[in-house]
Amino acid sequence: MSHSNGVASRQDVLRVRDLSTRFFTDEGQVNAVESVSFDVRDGEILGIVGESGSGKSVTALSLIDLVESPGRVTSGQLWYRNADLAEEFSDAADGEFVDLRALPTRVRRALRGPSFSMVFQDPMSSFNPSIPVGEQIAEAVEVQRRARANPRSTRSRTQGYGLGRYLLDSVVPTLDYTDDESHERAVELLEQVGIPDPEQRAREYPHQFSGGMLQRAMIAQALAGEPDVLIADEPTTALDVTIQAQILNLLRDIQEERDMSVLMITHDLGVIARMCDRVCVMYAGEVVERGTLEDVFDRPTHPYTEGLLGSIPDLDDPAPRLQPIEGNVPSLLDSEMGDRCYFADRCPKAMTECLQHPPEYEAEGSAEHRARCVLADHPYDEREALPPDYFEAGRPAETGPVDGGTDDDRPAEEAQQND
Amino acid sequence: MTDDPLVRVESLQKYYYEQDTFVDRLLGREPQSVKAVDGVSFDIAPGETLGLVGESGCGKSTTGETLLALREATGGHVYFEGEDVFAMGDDDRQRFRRRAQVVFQDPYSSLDPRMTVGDIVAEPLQIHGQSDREGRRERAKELLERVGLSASQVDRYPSEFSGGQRQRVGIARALALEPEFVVLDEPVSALDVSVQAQVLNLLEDLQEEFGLTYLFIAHDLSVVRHICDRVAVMYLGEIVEIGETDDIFEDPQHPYTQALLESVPRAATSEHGRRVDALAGDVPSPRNPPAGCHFHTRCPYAREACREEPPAYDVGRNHEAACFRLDESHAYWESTPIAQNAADSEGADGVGESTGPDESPSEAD
Amino acid sequence: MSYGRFLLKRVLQGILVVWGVITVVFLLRFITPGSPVDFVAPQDASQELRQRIAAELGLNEPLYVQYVDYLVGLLNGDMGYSYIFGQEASAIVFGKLPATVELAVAATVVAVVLSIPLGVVSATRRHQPADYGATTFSLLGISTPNFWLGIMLLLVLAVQIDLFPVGRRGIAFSTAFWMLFEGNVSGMQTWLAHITLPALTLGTYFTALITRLTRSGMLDELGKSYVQAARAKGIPETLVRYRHALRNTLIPVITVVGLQLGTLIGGAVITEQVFNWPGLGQQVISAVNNRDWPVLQGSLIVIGTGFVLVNIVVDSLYAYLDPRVIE
Amino acid sequence: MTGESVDRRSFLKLAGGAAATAALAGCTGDDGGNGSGGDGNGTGGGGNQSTGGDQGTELPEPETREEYLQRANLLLHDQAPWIFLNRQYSVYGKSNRIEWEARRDERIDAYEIVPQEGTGVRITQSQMDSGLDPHDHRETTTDNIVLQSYEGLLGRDADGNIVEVLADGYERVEDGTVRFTIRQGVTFHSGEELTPADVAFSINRIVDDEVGGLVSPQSDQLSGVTGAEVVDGERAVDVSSDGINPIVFSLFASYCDIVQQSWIEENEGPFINSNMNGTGPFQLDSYEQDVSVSYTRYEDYWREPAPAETLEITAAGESSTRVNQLLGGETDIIVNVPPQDAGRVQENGNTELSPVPSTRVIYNAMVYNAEPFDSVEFRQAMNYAIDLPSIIENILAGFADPTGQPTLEGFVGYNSDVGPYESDPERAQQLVEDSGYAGAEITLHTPVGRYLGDLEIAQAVAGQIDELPNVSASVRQREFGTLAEELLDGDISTGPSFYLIGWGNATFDASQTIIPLLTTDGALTSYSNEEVDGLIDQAQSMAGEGAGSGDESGGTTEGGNSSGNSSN
Amino acid sequence: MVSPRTIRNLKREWRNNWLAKIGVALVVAILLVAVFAPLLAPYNPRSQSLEDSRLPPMGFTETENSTSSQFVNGSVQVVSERTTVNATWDHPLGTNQLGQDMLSRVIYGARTSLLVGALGTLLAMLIGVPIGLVAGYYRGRVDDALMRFADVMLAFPSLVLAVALVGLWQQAVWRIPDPFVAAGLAPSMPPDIVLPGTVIVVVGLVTWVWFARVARGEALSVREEEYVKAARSLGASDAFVIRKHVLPNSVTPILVLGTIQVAAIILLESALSYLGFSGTSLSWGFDINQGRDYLATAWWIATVPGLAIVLAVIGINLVGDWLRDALDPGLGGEGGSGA
Repeated sequence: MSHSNGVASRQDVLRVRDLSTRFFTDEGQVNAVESVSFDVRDGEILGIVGESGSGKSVTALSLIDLVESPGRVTSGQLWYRNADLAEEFSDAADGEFVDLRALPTRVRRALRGPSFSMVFQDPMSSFNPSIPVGEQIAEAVEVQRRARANPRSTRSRTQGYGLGRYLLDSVVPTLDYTDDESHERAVELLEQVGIPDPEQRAREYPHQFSGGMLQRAMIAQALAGEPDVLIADEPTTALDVTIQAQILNLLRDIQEERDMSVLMITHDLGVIARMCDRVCVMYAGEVVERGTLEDVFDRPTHPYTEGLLGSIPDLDDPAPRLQPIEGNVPSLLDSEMGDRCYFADRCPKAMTECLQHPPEYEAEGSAEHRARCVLADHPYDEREALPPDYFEAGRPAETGPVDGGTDDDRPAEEAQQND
Repeated sequence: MTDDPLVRVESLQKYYYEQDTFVDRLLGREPQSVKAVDGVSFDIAPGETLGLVGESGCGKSTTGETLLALREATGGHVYFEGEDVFAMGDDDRQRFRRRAQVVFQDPYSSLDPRMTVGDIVAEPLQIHGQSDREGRRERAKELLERVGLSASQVDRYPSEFSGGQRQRVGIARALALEPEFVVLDEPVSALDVSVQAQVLNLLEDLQEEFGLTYLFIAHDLSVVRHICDRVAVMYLGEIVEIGETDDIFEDPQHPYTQALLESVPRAATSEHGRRVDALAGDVPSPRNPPAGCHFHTRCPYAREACREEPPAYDVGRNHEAACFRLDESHAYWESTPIAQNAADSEGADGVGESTGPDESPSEAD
Repeated sequence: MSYGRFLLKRVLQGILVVWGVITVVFLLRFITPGSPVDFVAPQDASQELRQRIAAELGLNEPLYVQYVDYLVGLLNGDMGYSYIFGQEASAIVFGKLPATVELAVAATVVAVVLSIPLGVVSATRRHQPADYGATTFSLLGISTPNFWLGIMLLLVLAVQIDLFPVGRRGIAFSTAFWMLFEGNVSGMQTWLAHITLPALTLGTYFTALITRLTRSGMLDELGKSYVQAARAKGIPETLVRYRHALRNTLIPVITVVGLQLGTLIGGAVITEQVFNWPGLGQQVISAVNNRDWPVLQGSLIVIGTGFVLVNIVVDSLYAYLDPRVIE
Repeated sequence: MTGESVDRRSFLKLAGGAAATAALAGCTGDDGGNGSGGDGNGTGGGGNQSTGGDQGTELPEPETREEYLQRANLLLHDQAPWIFLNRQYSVYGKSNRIEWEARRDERIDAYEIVPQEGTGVRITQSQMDSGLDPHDHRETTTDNIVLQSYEGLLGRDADGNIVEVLADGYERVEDGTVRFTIRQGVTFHSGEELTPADVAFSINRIVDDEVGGLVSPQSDQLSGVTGAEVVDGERAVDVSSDGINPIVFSLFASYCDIVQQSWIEENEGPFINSNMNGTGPFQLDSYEQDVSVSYTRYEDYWREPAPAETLEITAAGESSTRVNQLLGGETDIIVNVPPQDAGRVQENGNTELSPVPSTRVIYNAMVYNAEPFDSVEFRQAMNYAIDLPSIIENILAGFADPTGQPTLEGFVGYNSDVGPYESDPERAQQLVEDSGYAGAEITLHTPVGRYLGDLEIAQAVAGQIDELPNVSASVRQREFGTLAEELLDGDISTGPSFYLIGWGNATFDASQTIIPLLTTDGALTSYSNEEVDGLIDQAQSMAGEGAGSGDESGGTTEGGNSSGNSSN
Repeated sequence: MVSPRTIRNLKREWRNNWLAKIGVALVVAILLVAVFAPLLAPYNPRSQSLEDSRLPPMGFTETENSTSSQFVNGSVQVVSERTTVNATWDHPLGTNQLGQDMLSRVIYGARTSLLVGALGTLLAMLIGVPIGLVAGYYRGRVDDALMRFADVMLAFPSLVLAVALVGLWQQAVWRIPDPFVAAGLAPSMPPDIVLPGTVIVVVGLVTWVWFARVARGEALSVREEEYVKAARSLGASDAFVIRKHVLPNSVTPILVLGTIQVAAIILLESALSYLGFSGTSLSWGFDINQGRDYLATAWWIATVPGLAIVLAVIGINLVGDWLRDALDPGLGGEGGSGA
């Protein structure tokens, strides 16, 4: 399979540059996403892989401006290819690309649906439990329909939805916001994602669906606006393997059919391997390594990537012993992140120079391959190695705040995902 | 492995009853049974690790808890060194409790947040009558050291530990009474990959050091492959296939096992673009499992015969699977295939409850 | 389970609870010092006469016979005879019921109309003046004894500035309503003038409570992933708030309100006392003071049954709003 | 009583055996008298009390019924079975829309009310009726509602004088029998004419448990009356009594409403309790139990129809509510204006105050056989401990008169030589020491809102007693209903031993206060003293001069005869 | 029992929430006032001085139409005079109709309110928590029966039931010697703390249901926690599990509810006192009841104790909010049975 050739020729649809997202919590500033850069291209599947707390979900939310207080995107640009917008907002434009962060919120929000849409990890909590599934999908269709009919007015999208209706609607579930046409479209979408008997299921409530079916419905909902980029945040994590296989098949089919771009976020290297053309590996809020699938899986440069691959038991080969990464996932608290390579404390190949924060180096492999590790630049030098107990010397071993796993200290990631 | 089994499970059954309140009775309603575990049998030899694998809701955790008598079985027997666990008196039951332990899945809920890890690890000693507080504390420190934590952390609270560390505490607690048999109920599924590997290694080391026997419950096939000697695959409360790990993984007999293995994405470039013939439909509800072979609604090979009677398997040391296709002379071969479409919608019918975690519904609402 | 079955089950449960209520009320008499005869017989009654009265009251029967008699009586709408008023207890109790219902409904209307918008505004304009205002109001509202509030309202609005009448019910709502049909609005005006202060007094605690619940519920809901998902699919914020979040906020609010109805009725007792409102609450107090057992028991049963009934309605509404409940 | 001297022997002879003990009791009173120094009384009572204290034997022997009653009052003053408090005033507030004079007996006769604007009259009481059956209650509040529609044989004018109502003549036929002639042309609201049979039925319904489907709580209001029957061939009814019954006309002037026999017999209790069919000036228009009663004028009334065309009676338990209703023009007459609001009513241009001394005495009963009240010294100490003038001035704003005996001024049997106890805390403290109950803790039970300033009075009393270093006192609020039940249940030991209560005596005769409250067998008694019992027995066996002040008719003369008979 | 995390949360919420500070300040102030009442009160709250009755609080001057009657020549005459009554520093909050010092009464009223609130809540907890824990832990039939009974209790509004019970039962009063008076520190103060026993018992009886419900809910969820399963797998008895795991882990919401309930019971007690069902006259509700008749002429008699109630209840509610926000037991305001 030599898909990497095809990939290289594709055009970027989204260029993320130096994106940083921070959470300002009571404990201090949490650097959930730090200077992340990557590109999403037309018709490809880009994977972002990382463990919990690595910042992958926050990255996704940052793209569609869904980071909530106390979090905020603090810097970086999101260049989105859209000729119309580039023309209208020439100040924020660079050729066909326009910097989403420089657009008015109103405009940016209007991109949700027709430009970007998202599939969340837990379908059960991502549907409103008290509204029928079909109605929720129809709602997504309706919003886009109204937006298309009158693209400049946000008000049109709430038309016919006056103050009195708010209260009434909160008590009486009404179909008034959406019309029949949207409903038909919703049923159609449900059918497209392989839900049997869609007419009937459209009238049912989320709790009457199984996880797999609901994830299909979520995908249908995400398709309502015919998005350019579909962001799938751990779309299969909550599902069983057999169902996961169904969903992955479905995603791939849909992607191919519509030639969409998909941003696939997962912690499962297997899913990445099966689905993605290119991969970003995240650790402690940073992209530590990125490149084509082959670059990352076959020629891992960063010791973290290496360790990750070594930690997974192989289904086809019962290796006698796993090679785990020692230590724990780090804290993302600004105050506790030194200006060093964040992986140095767990890295078997940590050297003195790792106490400086490394830049992204080009790594061997395809032209795309980058790694935020000095090893990409020059090989490991044992003489420079840090003493094994270097990071434990200062404080007692494995104390609470050091590891990112304690339940208070995971505000950023935990809010968005549970694995 | 020719010794007598340490644990022998015979036709274990665990049904839950729903709609079983006074008012329901008044309405003349039959309590609805949920067949979480529906006749499961297997042996575990001393020193071996038996993997119990299956998707959520298949009853694997319930099996684990029921065989430890944490839940009351509705049928069947469990013999521990030949002694019927369910028939034990209080003293015997207490002795059994010393020898059979469990490690749970969720590192957050398995440790009492209001106790120090020292107290948590020493709790088994307290329950089993060691009243000397200092002694318990010393033992707790030892155990913490043994599972890779520092003895100085004995007075910390679980919230100060990461998931992996908590799981180590849970393991230390299970080891406190020096058991022979440990049920590992998805011990690594809540952990990140890098930490998961650490814990798996620890479990292997401990088994070797203390000669432990494990029942390893998991949904992650690659972990099972890595750590287990033998594997039993469960589907809807029944075991569909059981055998040596290598046999199962290299030569799966049951269509369900085959599909399961087929579905798992491998972390290798060769996986890219691989198209999986995914099983159709969802797992039917255990409230109303399909007649005959429970799997027939999703089985690509299902025929009419599968609807009629449930296939059986032998419990032995060999590779066994509960499927008519293994019997070349079975009537199965003569009956008509079932169209998958039909099966698909049938499967979708009772999906209501199949998405929850492995926990089965409560005994009464 | 279907909605119908759910209702049936809920009603059956309700009947069980009402039966429990009746039993507790029945037993109340036996854990209270003093013989009912004392409250019926003339003071100089001879022992013989007292015996006769006891027999008439059925007090000489074994407990279970009295119990069964009482139950059978209730089924026939007979709550016993009030010797104090020389009336059937049921006539007295049901005669007083409309005034209390009127007051409770008016207070609930006040509470609902004021509290939900307040709570929503408070939650959506967090840390803005509107929020602080609503929060302060609701804190005061749940912390103020309503009888005192009533007295203060009377002092200011009825005594100092003569805006409202000082007490009594004025006119029954039903009468005012029929007058309206005859084109006479004065009845309605009278009714409104008389009920405003009591309804405000009684409604304040509830307004405050629901405001708090709505605010915190709304904040909760707005933090949930389905809200994020709704935003992600491009739904405008107003729709997200009202069509999605508010609806799910109200579901638990409804339950709590149902549970807190007891507080409302309890509040009605004392509000009636403050405003000289001739309802069940005043009746309970006077029945306690007069040891008018049939009326006391009847009132308690009617109040308890009313609570159960309203909760059945609330639960049905809940199940209608949130179909998960039925499962 | 002054000037006459009767020797001890004849006193003993008159009073019978009981007197011996009475003398002993007198001796006990002696000590108290000495301790008190003998000058603790108000208007002119000092000398007398000191005399009484020194020698009971020196007192002249009573000769008339009135003197016996006066003697009883003197004795009771000395024995202090109560803390003597005050005569209650009925303080009404009325709007200038109406013309009306308040009566002394707490009754509001709407017939006397003349509206100046409009035709309707509204009255607000403290509470509503307990059912409209005129024979099935005994509270003033219910009377005020029922008596707009029902009438008795005799009645009283505003000053308490007996007047004829449904009877147009009455006389004592013999010792135990009196005869009423029944007025002609009186019709019930049902339209049917009043007959003597109705009258006899009404009387029997009260006094006889078997008649009229009712055990009437009013039977003791007609105490002594045993039954009534129609006089053959005459429009008259004979009422027979047990014994001489000297105050029988007084009783009938205050009690016994006349109902229509057929109407009562044809209807059930609940109906009778929610409907009225009397002969009075107002007929029932609508009845909302415990809320309001509306009437319209009865046009066929046997006198002139009432000036007011409509009448509505409602109730408000809180006195401030009543005052505010009056001030807000929501009602025309209110009862029990509290002293603190008197100014508001008086100074408001549209309303005025209408106070009148009532027939009710407010007192604190001290149960004679309960510790520490079984000591005369202790009881007297309680009277000395309080500052009655201050209470009357500060709490009641002067809307009350102080008392020193059970009987109110102007009543038959009132002893004008006996005044109130004087405030003397030191003597009180000493008396408590003498009583041997130093350090006693006592609790005063009081109803709330029943009498003018009742709770405040009780609190003041308890507070002042509490100031004594050797007694501690507290107040316990009680609902009147329950308190009254405890007191009326005929068992002195079930109720509290120290309580505030008021007693209205509409008969203007001392016996109707002393008999129920202070004799051994009294319905509401807290006291037992053979001497008192003896004096009262004696009084009741004589026909006194005057049951009721200004009692003009048969009572006096007949009484004279029977007096002679009974002394035999 | 209290994990460092709990303390951390409390501290964090404390830092961010100035309302919590106000609440704690109020509660501490009221507690101090209640405890040291005999030392703080300027007068014996029961001692009367009829001459000084109805003095207004500082800052107010009352013009009074004092009307009295005089019996002259057998008829009653009403005499009116207009007097001005000035406040004095002797009675900063004025006096009531009996000339009792309002400040002293408010100070002593705090004792009654807090004691009834605390003891009533304690009793309700002692009844409700075990019932709730047992129901939640055992579930099934036991739960069914206990919760149906709780439903029955819930169907009676607590105030109505309390009125019925207090009204029907004998008023029992508990007297505790006041330690300050006993020690001779405040000789002129009332020698006993008077506790309305019946009221305390009754408020406990009518509010335990809330504790049962919360404890049950907690037990239901805690029993599903894996550490409970772990303890059972170790052979721990039910009693051990309930004592060592279920109770400690249910404590937080129970405490939060307890706090809120103290406020609710203070309101309930004041309502009962207002209705006249009180065992002691040193109670805020009692004073409001007294003041009711003086609204037009001496508004402070009802107003001052009412404000005291509002302040106390606000303080406790704020503390409750603080605890709930910090510990987040998810009560969402369900608890409480305010009057």
